[in-house]
Amino acid sequence: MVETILIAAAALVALAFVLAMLRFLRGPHAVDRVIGFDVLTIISITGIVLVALVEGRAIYLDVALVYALLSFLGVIVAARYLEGGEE
Amino acid sequence: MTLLAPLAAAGFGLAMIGAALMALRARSTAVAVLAAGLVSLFASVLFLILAAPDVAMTEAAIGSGLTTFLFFYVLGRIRREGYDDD
Amino acid sequence: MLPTIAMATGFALILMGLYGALTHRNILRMILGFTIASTGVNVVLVSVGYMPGRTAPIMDSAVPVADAAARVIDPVPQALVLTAIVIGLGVTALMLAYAYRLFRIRHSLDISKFTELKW
Amino acid sequence: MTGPFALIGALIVLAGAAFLFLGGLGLYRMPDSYTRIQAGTKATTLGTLLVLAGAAFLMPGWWIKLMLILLFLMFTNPLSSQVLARAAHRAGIRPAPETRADALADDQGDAS
Repeated sequence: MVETILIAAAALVALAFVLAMLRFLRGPHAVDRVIGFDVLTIISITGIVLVALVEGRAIYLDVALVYALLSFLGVIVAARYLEGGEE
Repeated sequence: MTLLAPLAAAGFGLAMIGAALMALRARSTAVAVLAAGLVSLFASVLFLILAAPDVAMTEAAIGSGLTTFLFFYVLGRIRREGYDDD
Repeated sequence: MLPTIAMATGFALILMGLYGALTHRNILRMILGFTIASTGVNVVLVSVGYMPGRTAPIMDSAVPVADAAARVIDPVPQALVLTAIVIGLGVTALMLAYAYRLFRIRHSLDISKFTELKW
Repeated sequence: MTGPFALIGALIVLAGAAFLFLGGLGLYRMPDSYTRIQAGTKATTLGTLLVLAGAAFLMPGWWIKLMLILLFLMFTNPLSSQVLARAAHRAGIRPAPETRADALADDQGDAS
């Protein structure tokens, strides 16, 4: 029962991943692509937590922590670069 | 459960190849740098599926965070000195 | 199944990175292609060391030390790749510094403007 | 993955995944950048927080690390969303034609 619900949740997360990836590939402006990048990192953190639940190893959660910290840095740097874009 | 890990690896591999294609074909350099950071990010999840959490941690910190930061730093300095390829 | 998929992805990334490094005129895009190729090499190395049915080589309550040798992946390729990632960052930073110096001299990032080494 | 609260935790994880899917759908279908930021950061933040809470129900021994990730996401996601919206405004992206008010432009008009 629990495993079935978790597989359904993983399928929903995979659908969200595909939609965000499409937005990253299509996005008309660079800011749209940065938004897609941000959403893809958040979805990947959820995927890491699901992998940790399936494998049953607590050490995988540290990867999610580092991932959240550093991808946040990347989004901030990209946004600060695009701010001075067209002037 | 035995089919779940290859499926996830195939999905992330396809996403990595798509992001790498985007990094090669994008017109603007900033978008190409973002796509390369996305390749590193997905590679980190792929390392996690391949049971290497230490490599995944290092790849997420260095490949995605620091490399993107370095590229945008150099891009910002180059733009400040007047170069208008974007 | 899993290491085959990962290895195919890694080789595709190596080829695409080499293509980008060889065909682009912009120096920054060439460095970007080199970065993608290095990520592909790391993926191939980790997938070579993977063994199915085993878990990550970190001892905690889930993997006791007594039966670790039968349940844990060989950590040597992972340590190798860890070093390769860090050295890749150093090489990328050096290449970016050279690209910036070249830009300061010629005010261009096009590789065909730098003709001193042609004959 | 056993325990008295395993089923509740799995249902919470499913609810979080549903919120993530809705966030992705909004990210794909919204008309302009500002509404995409709205859908892509708020809904996905709630979805991730729900998934982390459900994981804490499923594995009660992990709650310290899960709480750390949760606190960190709660601090950083609104910040990145705000920085992105400001970057979109300064990059000169026009909002969708149905937009009525632009408070940031009004403020800057008053200041200068």
